[in-house]
Amino acid sequence: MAYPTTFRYTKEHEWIEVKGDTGTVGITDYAQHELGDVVFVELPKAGAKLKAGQSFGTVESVKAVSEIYSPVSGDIVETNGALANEPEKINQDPHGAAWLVKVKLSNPGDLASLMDAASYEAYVAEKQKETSA
Amino acid sequence: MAAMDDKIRKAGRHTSQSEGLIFEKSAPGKRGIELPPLDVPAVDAQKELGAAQARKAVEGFPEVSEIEVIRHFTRLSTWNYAIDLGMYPLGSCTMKYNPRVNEHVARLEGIATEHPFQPAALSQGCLKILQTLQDCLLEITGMDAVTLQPAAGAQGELTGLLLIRAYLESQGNPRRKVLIPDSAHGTNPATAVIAGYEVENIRSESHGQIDVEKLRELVTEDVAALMITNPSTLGIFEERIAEIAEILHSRGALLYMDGANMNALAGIARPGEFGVDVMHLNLHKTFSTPHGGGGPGAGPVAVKKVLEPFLPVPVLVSKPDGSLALDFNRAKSIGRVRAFSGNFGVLVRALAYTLAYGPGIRQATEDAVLNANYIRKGLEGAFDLPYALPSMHEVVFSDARQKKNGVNTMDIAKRLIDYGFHPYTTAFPLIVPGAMMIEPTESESKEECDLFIEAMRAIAEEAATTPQLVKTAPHSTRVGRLDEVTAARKPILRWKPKTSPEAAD
Amino acid sequence: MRYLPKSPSERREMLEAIGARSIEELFQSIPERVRLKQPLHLPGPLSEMEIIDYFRARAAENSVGYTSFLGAGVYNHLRSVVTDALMLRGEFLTSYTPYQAEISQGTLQAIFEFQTLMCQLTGQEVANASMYDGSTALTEAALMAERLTGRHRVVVARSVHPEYREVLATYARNAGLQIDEIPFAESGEVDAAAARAAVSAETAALVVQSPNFFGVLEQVPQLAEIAHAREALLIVTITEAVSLGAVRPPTEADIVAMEGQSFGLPPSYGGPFVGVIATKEKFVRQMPGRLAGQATDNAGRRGFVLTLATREQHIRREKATSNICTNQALCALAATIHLCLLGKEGLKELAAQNLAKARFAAAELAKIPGVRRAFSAPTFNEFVIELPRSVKMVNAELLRDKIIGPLPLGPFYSELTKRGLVCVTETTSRAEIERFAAALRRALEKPL
Amino acid sequence: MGARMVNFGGWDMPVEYPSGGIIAEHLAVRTRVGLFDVSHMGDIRIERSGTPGGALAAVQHISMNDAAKLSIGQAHYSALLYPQGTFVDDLIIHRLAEESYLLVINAGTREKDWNWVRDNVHGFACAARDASNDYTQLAIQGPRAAETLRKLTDADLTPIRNYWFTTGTVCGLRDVLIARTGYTGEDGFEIYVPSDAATSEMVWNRVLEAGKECGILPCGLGARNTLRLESKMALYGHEISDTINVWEAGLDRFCKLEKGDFIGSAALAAAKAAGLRRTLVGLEMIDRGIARDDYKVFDETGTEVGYVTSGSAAPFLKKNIALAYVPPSLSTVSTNLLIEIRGQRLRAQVVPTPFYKRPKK
Repeated sequence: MAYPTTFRYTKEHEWIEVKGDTGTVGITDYAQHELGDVVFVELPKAGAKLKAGQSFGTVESVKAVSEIYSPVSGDIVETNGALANEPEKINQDPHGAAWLVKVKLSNPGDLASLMDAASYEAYVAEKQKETSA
Repeated sequence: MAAMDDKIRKAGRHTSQSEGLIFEKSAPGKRGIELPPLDVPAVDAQKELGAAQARKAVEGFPEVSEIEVIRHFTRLSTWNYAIDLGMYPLGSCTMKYNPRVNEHVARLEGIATEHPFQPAALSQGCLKILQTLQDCLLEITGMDAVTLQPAAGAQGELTGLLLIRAYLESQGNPRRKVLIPDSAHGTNPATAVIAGYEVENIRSESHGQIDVEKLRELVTEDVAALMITNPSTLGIFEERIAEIAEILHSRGALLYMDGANMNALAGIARPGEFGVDVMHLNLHKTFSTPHGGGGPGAGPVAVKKVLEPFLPVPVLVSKPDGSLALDFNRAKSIGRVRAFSGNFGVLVRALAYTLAYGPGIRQATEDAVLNANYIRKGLEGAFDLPYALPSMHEVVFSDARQKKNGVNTMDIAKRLIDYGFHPYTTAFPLIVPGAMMIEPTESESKEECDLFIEAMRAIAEEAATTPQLVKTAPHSTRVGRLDEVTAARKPILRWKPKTSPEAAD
Repeated sequence: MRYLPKSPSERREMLEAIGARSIEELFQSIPERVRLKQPLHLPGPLSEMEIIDYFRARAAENSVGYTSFLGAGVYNHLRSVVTDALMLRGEFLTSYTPYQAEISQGTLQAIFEFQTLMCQLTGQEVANASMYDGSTALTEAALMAERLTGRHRVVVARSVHPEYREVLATYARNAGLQIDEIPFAESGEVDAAAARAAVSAETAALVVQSPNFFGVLEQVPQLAEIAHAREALLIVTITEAVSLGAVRPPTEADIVAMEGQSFGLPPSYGGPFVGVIATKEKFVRQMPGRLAGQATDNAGRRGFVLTLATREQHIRREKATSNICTNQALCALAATIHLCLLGKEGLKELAAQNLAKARFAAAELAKIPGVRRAFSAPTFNEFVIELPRSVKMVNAELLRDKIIGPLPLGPFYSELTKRGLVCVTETTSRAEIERFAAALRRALEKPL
Repeated sequence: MGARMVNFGGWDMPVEYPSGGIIAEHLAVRTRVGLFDVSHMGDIRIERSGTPGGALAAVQHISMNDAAKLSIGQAHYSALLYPQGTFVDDLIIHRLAEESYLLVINAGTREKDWNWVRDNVHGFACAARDASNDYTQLAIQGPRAAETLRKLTDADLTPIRNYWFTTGTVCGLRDVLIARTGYTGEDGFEIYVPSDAATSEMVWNRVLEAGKECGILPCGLGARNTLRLESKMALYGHEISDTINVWEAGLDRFCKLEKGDFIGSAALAAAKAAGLRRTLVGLEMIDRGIARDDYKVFDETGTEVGYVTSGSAAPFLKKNIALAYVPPSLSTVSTNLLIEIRGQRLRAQVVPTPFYKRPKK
């Protein structure tokens, strides 16, 4: 799956797409692939405060749990309720329908430290080498 | 390849009768127990308890006869694999023979029937059993004091860390961190956190041993203890264990040992003599008490003298008159980790086991190590051995070779089922990708070990020639691989009756 | 040695195959100086007969031949030989935790049935595959409430089993959980006013026991209202599970933490027992302990698996909901078999008999001059009596008549000296009750 | 040549030669060297015509192994499949040049295969033709095959690895294709010489001549069959057919789903998910008796569970062996089974396969 160029990416495999002062956050195709079949997603309620680099929820597969780290600081304005009943969406459409939260950025500067699509793809390629080695 | 005689080999097939849920057999008016007639005047619950408190009926409870209950659970039982059926080589679980006499004595009138609150004068038998077991465990571990209260290994771990915390507090500083090797059991980090400590992982060096130089750097004033398993989960003895203890002690930290692998040491070496300060034992492993499909267990904790004042209450004491009693007033105690006197029934079984061997327990250890090394030899060449150091009671292979054909450790484990064996432990320890952790225990005959080796080699062959056959295993069981994903996404955790229990009240 | 299936020659053959000259060679990785030089000083080896004799001798030093009126969290109830016969099947007794579902369907289905029975019994929506015992179940329930609410205080009734509270305290100390205790009223019930005052916006849960340590039934709906008013959870713990055959289940509770020993498990000097946590479906992912769930295989057949395993220590490691590893599967199996035997009617009759016998006993004892019921609220099969003198002294007298008397409450509650907790179950005969009453009367007539 | 002939796929083929007989021929190949006239095998050429990559695309589409992995001068075992994942035929694919492939197919299915290939490469930028009549194929098989052939060719045989080939002068004939392939489980070569009777007979005799001191024997179909059976090599109409799929036949490792869609791939992916219904196992008779094609197989309880695909006495192993389809639940090594042989149920046991493995040098 291609990594949208309009997104920014974290080393922990989250993506964020910013429109105006609001960002939509999800996990990358690589992340969902590593996790396998996702069975449960735990997200904070709207209104919760996020801090860049801090865990704000978990994604569970049958045999693994993984923390979700916030790419930016800000307040959650909306969470994706659909995932409660259809966690499998994360496997099917990680960069689209399976977005996790929408955040109102408190410090747009956070974005500077994130990777663009090209460098993230390179980063992932590295990772895959390690695991296959 | 096996000699072409028609010798009966291990059953490949697990045939069994079908059986629904007990609730699906229920019909009004049937029952499996009858009570003697009431010999006092009956009372009206509605009146005695008040309409608000009285319950009309327990809806959704089965109504079945005695023979139906017998058949139901007997049929269910035939769907289980068990030590009684064959080798159960689960690494780090020590699935050894569970002697039947242990079950018998635990059920004796006067043993099973005793109440924890009955007067000490009427409990001398129970207390002597506890005392004798304590003495045996101390002799085997070389420690100074022990509590039998923890209900299982994991609770023993917690008790041990709480003791360490209490001791360090009494020294003025509980400290912040507990060091845990990357090869440790999952319970270790979980326990450390519940005991209020931060976990810092310490990597193993290339041979699978603790990196002593790294340890030297990591042990600071902040470190409360190092939690190790010895022999490690790789089945390898920490050769520099004394040095490791030395480093910790020199910085005021303690050495905690997870006794999960004591089956490799009993009668051979005593943790108390290689620097361990606190350790727990799993009586359901080394001391043969039955796993029973997942418990009950017992996790006694043995300590050095300095930690004794902090042991959970009550502790066993002997009175001037020579009688035994429980002492509840211990100022420094960490308190209770469980109500009453621990899993007494399990302790009884463990003592029966120890008495059966006496000093001969060394022979059991020798046979366990002999079996592990025999199997290691038999499988070398067929499977990849990631750590070459000598094995003790268990050996860890990896699926590296079979991976090339897309066959992983879980597939091989499942295929073992078709060969009439329980799988080994898969994917643990975490530091071995695709781990195959094999612990035969002393309870396996040479013939059973040979059959196991033969089966594993046959599977290695299949993995190379017909991987699909291995990847879709098991083929011989009642049910095939179950859809765990759907089970987790849309959990069904109970049977539901037509009317909910609430409706009945 | 009879447990070891090897002949000396087989041992030699195996050593040769390995290429080792001696068994010692296999232990060479253990530094010489820590290797034991002399054999261990252990009693034994004993033959099977000697082992049985040893434990018979110990049994004889216990309370055989005495009639006991002790309860307080450990109860003497009828047990069917059928339960033992089934529990002793090797396929149940000697199998491991059912991680390999294909060859563990027996244990898994039994657990699923256990979970169902516990839900029906407690009026909750989900129940786990069991915990160590009631005291650890209560503790885990409190920690679960802490996780669910993000609050760090629990309000605990003093009428909760004292040893359960001790266990909770031990765990709470390091979990950053603060415990506020609230008193009991004249009636023996929780002091509702005190509860209302104690439960605050920082309270994770209100913890009560019903029937409580004094045998008194709590008014669960009212207590739930008090807890929920502050968005705290209500945890109800139950030590006498048979009560649920006669007493309305605590459906309003958010978490039920129960001891299941009353269902087919012997007192066994305090264990092993079987703890239960039952709760609402919406809380299941914060519930500790194993869970069996229904699943289907590739051929569409019904089967069962351990599910939601990601909550457990072997996956989450330091992030686990609990460090619990074993459950008490075999004890849970015993309880399941026992409840299947009893069935709907049997459980109801069992509870009714307990109630009737306890009432009869209470009435008989009340006839004795100086003896009175301590609390006024309704009770199940346990009740507190107040005596004109120390319960300990009276009990010493009763022992002469081979009777183990009421549990003295003084050691647990300084204000409750001269009070004793009496327990009467279906196993206590009318004759024994009358013998107890007569003996107590004589004991009290004795001049000090 | 005075051999005993049978009709095989429209060809008169020698079963055995008077000089030897099946057992002697079989042992010659296992221990020395044997010569097979396999001119009946079919040959199909697929070459690029038009846009580059056309030939490869066509081969990828019609065969299950990954031809993209083939270097020039390399060959591999593969199969042609029906859309339902069952076999049209198995074959060996040689990559002769950048865009030129030689497919060697069975005699018995020659016409069917050719028609099927022709129809299915239709639409690809390639030209396919039936080249069967261009060649006579001779197989020189056995530990001393190289030694024998070396005397007749200028080509350096040593660097040719298993399933690789070269071209060189053989018996004075230029540009002869020399492939280190075979159907016996032994080291050996298959050479492709012009098909006119005179030439092939000349080569045949020269090889026999050259092989004399190696103890060469001319070998017939009989030995060819027992040799391939000992090495668990599939034969169309027995282990593989239009009703047996790749997983059942245990040919997983020659089937590369990951290479992308090809005829049968979708069905095979589905079959993978559905799980195995039957699997091919090796059997060794415990009781005295020889299992033959289509004999019924029973489990110990007497239930019919499968059938034999090939069976014979194994001259080299000196055992009676067979291949059979049984449910996976009965596939574990040392499982006891019963085979009905002329009304009698005789005991056999599952053994690891291949029955015979060439000793590693």
